[in-house]
Amino acid sequence: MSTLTALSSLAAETSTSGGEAAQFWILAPIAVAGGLGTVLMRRAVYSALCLAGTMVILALFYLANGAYFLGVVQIVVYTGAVMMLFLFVLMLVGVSAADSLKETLKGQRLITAGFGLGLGILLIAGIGQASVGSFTGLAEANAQGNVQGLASLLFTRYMVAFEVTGVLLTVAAVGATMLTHREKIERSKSQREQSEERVKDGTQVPPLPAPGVYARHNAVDIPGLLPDGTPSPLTVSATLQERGQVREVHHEAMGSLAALEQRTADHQNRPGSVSGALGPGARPERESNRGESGSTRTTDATGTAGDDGDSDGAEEAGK
Amino acid sequence: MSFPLLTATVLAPAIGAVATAVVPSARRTLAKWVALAASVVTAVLAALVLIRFEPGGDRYQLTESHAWIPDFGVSYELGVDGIGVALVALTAVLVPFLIGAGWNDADPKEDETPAGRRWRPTQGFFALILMVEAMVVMSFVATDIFLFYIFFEAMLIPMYFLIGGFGDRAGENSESQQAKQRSYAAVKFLLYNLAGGLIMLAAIIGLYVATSDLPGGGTFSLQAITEARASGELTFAQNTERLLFLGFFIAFAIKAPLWPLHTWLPNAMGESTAPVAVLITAVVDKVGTFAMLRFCLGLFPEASAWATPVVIALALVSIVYGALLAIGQRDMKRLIAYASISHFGFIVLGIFAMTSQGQSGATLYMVNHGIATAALMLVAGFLISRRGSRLIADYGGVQKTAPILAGTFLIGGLATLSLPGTGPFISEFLVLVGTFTRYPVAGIIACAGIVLAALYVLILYQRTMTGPVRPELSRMPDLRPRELAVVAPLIALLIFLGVFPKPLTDIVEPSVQHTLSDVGESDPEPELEARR
Amino acid sequence: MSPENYLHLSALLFTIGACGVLLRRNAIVVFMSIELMLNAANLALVTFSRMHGNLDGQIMAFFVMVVAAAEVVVGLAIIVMVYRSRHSASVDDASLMKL
Amino acid sequence: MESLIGLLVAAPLLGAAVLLVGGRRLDRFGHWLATGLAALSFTFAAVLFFDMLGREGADRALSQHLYSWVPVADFQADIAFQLDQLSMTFVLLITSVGTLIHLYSIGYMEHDVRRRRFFAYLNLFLAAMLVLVLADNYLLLYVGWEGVGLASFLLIGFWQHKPSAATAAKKAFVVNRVGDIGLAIAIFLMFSTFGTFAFGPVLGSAEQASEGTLTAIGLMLLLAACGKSAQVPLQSWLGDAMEGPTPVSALIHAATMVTAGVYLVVRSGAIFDGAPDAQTVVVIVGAVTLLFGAIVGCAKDDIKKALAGSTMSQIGYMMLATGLGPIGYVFAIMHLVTHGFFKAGLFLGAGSVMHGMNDEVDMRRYGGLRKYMPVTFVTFGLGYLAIIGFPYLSGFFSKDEIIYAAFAKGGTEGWILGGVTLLGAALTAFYMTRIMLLTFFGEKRWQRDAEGNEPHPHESPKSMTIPMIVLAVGSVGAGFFFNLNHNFVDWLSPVVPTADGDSPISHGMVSVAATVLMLVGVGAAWLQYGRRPVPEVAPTGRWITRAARRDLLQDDFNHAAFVTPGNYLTRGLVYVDHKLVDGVVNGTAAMFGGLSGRLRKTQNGFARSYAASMFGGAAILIAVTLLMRAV
Repeated sequence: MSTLTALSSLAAETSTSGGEAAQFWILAPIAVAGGLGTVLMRRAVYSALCLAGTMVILALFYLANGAYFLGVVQIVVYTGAVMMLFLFVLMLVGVSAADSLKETLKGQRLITAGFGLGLGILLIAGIGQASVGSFTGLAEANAQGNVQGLASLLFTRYMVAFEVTGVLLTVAAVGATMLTHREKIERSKSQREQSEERVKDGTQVPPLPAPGVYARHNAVDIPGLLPDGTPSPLTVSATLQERGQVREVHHEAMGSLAALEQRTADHQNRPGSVSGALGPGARPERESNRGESGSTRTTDATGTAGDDGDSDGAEEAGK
Repeated sequence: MSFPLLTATVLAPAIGAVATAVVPSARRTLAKWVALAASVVTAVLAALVLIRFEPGGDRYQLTESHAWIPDFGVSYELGVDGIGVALVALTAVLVPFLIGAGWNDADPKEDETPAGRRWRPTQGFFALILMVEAMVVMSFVATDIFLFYIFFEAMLIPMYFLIGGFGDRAGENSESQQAKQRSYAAVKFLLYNLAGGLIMLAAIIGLYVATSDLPGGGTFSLQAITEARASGELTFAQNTERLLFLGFFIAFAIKAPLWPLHTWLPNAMGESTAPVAVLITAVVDKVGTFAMLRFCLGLFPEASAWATPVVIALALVSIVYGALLAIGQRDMKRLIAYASISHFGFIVLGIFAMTSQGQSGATLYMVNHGIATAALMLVAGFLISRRGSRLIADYGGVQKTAPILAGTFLIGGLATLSLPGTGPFISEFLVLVGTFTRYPVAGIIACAGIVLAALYVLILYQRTMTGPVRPELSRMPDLRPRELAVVAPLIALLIFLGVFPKPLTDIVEPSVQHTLSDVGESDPEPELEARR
Repeated sequence: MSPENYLHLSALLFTIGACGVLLRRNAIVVFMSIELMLNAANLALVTFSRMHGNLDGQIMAFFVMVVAAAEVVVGLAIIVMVYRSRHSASVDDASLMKL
Repeated sequence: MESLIGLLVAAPLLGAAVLLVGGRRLDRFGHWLATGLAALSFTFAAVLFFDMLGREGADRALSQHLYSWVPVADFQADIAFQLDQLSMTFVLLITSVGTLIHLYSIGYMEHDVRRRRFFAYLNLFLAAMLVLVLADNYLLLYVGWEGVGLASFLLIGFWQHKPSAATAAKKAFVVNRVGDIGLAIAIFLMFSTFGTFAFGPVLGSAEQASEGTLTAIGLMLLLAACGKSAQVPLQSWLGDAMEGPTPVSALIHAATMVTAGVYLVVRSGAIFDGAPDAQTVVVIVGAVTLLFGAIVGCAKDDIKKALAGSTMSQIGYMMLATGLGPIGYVFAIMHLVTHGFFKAGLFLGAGSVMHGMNDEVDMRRYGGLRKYMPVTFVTFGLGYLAIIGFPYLSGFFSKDEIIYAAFAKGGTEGWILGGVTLLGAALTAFYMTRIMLLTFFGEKRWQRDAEGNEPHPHESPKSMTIPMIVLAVGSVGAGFFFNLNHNFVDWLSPVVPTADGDSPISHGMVSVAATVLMLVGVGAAWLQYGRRPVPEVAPTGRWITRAARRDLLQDDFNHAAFVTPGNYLTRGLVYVDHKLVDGVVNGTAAMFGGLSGRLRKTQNGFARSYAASMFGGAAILIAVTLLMRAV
């Protein structure tokens, strides 16, 4: 608030103070930088943020020029609403990876540079040529407050235009909804139909495999491994992959797993199969064990069926 | 206000065209009869015009005048002088025969798939022909320059479709290739004439501006302008007049193909069916020469006098050049086209000789050339439709298998080389005499055309009709009754005009005198009187 | 401190925005550039209003904002729709104006 | 009485029309109809003739004005006939010979399926020829002039399936057209000089015109005459014209049409009298053609071509005579008439021979025919004697008069012309004797032709022999009758200016000289062809013979001079028209096409490039406004 009053005092008197000049010379370069950023940033999100910055600075300039209402509106509507809208749309469209700055149209950049330079020079020249006097100031215009001044103009002289803009806004809102609204043409498929479809075109019949094999922590971002140990992209959500935030299983992790396997193998003093094959790889051996024990069981027919524990115990005793 | 005869003469074919167009597509024959009836009615009306016209009377007769766009001085003004009457009669007489000759030309071909078939070809063909007739007649009777211009240009549209849409069945090369050539010819025709028309439009606007300081404001009325010029209350600056003249003349020189603006004619006539080719050269092109006589001379006398040497030179070139190229042709329709170019050279020569013989001869020439070319081209068309080829080399000995066809062909050819006893002889002789009395050298050069004409006609006849019979032609049918009914009257007309042209000359000559008085020229005295 | 500075600034921003429109393929960024241009214009308007000492310029700027808002809404809607149909927000993909 | 003149023309014209339009149903009796109409027109002529004899020399001329034909301002052409003694002479010749040849053709064309057409054409020719000689103005004469050209075209090419015939017909017509241009230009000159082209006024006021004009008119008329009468340099068509049926050769290319040129010059005598230079040219042309034709006649083996050469040279005599002016006119006409008789007779004889020899024309295949066809032999022989100027036969009188007149020209040219004419007489005797010997004497030389059937020479039917006999009588008696107390001269003198020049040598000497030279010629021919047998194939003679066989290279000259260059010219022009004149047009079209194609590329459909152009436009607008304010 204090700044506002300060600024208003700046704008009120006709002769401009050094303070305003200082403010201008500090903020203007930033604004320009923001503009450039808007144009040049490779990621849309960044340029959106740059734009927001520029807008805020412009808002400050409005205030400095005695347009308090506009300054506020600038911040609230533009920076607040419009830019947010931009960001939302960006999310909707997918915060895709930065679009390349490689020019596809032949000579487009040259033309742009030429015209841009030309226009800039022309505008500057025009302004220079137009004998711009000094400020007359808004002292009496803002006599009973800027907002009141605007309002009295808006609701008297610019009434019709105001109404029309109102209509325009309404229409725009309706139009936007109409545009973005998607009519459902056919009824959505039932789960059964979807599954049947999947079977028909033979893609991924069972549900997708879960991520996070051998996870040490919440591991949505670690792909599950295939039998041969290669990570499967199916297991991680597309968005993460889009963002490039997928963590892949490191070699040391693999190594440690192998070591673990080895240790369990030693513990059961069996030739541990040290291979990339993990849990699944071990299973057949167990099967064979079972087989042996089965055979032993067939050898001594004396044992009554059903008490495994005994047989185990017998093996223990056999050792 | 008496019965508007001229308007009726224009409306009859126009209404006929609409009637023909709306005949249901299944009833092709009905459409043909409707078209024929309409053209006959037109001919009757034209005959009435011919009767009601008093040769000795006013310059423009049967006049009608209604305000149309008063703000621009445009009005609906009709009227005929002797020249107009002659040409209206020619048009109205020819078209029924053309329809009769083209009776089966527009029937959908049997081999054509329903998909590839055009929509109601027959109705379209005859309706278009009638439209052309209406527009041509209008441009002959319009005495308001703007009115004339509109129809002069509008003519192109139906002609374009007639040329591009209805080739003849003669296929020495494939169907698609033919279609390509056809569309090429049609587009060429259109662009050429359109270019001329646009130049003329500019000249017309210029004329309006130039006449704007008349008491009544600017006007397009031919009579008003000529009278104003005669009374001296309207004078053009020299350069203005010359530019306007050029604007008009170039358009007409394209229409009545004058060397070097002629190259559209051989394509157009070669690719289109025989009746359409006749329509082009015998009817539509006459508008060009007619307009030279009526507008160029009537509106811009001094400029015409100024341009005469060049125009005569061009006419001479056309005569000799056209004839030589006709000799060099391998395609009989193109040959006839180049022959027409040579004849148009004669017509222009007669017009710009500025003598009563020359201009009367030119007018007669328009009529006679129309009939003669019609006879020759239609018979050639019948021949082509039998053999299916336009190449002269594909024929030979027809005279033995189809004597009547050969005979009519020969008579048409003899008329084309203007043999005494046929109409063209008188017109050509008048043109030459008229030219000679004023420009002896030009007259003598033009005589070369006589010999060359004999060459191209007789070479054509010899190569196609005489010699041993080619096996493909051994059982070619002779002229059918319909075809004979089309050709015989034309031949009779040719011979009648050659033996007793007085009625025609009596109608034409007074108007020619008017034109000459516009230009301020008079026939040169014979040497002896001059000496006395 | 004279109005020129503000005007020069707005000119500069305007030009930058224009170049952005021409350079960027991403429709959204193009839109942002347009916004930038509008804002530059607004700055000029406001400056003028102070220059002449009446509020009409500000009114004008106000209207510009409103219209810009409307335009953004519709525009973004369109972008979203295009993206749905052709899975890209690139301006160049929609080169359908060619016959 | 006048009205008969029109009927004179109308009768054959009607016949032609009926026969052409009537169609096949007239095939049976068409030829009789035609012959009857020809005879009818002959009777009209006879009636008119005796009526004319009934009146005094001055007012014998009749005239009939039918209707005004082409009236345009001063240009007043009427369909009007005038019948004076000159016309009468021709009318009688035409109708009589014409009728006889109609009769002859009935037999000659018996086996031709298209006989009806043939007679239609013959009638057409008669009508046209009568118009030619009866016209009272040059334009109407021009009509007849081209009319006979047309008839000759149709009749030469009557056997159209023979390419040679078709070509010959075309050639005849085109060459004649070249001559016709002369007549046309002459008419133009008359119109621009006298303001009219009727015989009366033009010839009446001829002397008022400047000599230059008259010379021009005269030369143009001569050109026309050369074309029609096959005089050098337009003579090339006559030889080929023999492709036509023989009666045609007899009627058109011997008796009547080819002599039209002589008629034209005599008729226009008043003009030539005012233009001595033109007369000199006429004489030269006549003399050259005289020798030219004679030489060609000596070398040809085709009997009809030999006779054609003879015709040329005889007409050369007439031309020469007309060129001599009043002293020659009458005798030119006289020779024309007598020549009409005996040459027609000779041709009919030749036709009869061919008829008997299945259309063999090579005289080296004849020989000894006098036994087989006696009537033909006798009539042909009489004609032969007449043409070589055997004393007291037709040729004797008419030719000697011309020779005398040639000497009477006086001065060196008198001697030169006299010499030429005498030489011509000798040559005539030579080639005619040659024909006679080759055809009727010696032993038979014909053998089987390609089909292997040997010709059986036989006498022709009555319908053919009777005309021959009549003509033979004419060729024997005509000259004598004409010369009888100057019948012919007195007859023509009212309309044709006459004068008897004084020659360095008398009539008698001329006759003796002529007779002696004639005998020399006969003897030479006998030594060549009578004594020793004639070789089957012609020996390659000396260069002159070889040249003469090829018509003294006239065709080669025409080809080299006109035909070949003409072909190249037309071909070149076709190329030019397609590549140059049309090329410019198509080039323009292509240019616009390419341009638009290039412009089209800028419309790449990318919104950004459109935006760029908008942007540029805005910048330019600002620039312009600033500049506006600056200045």
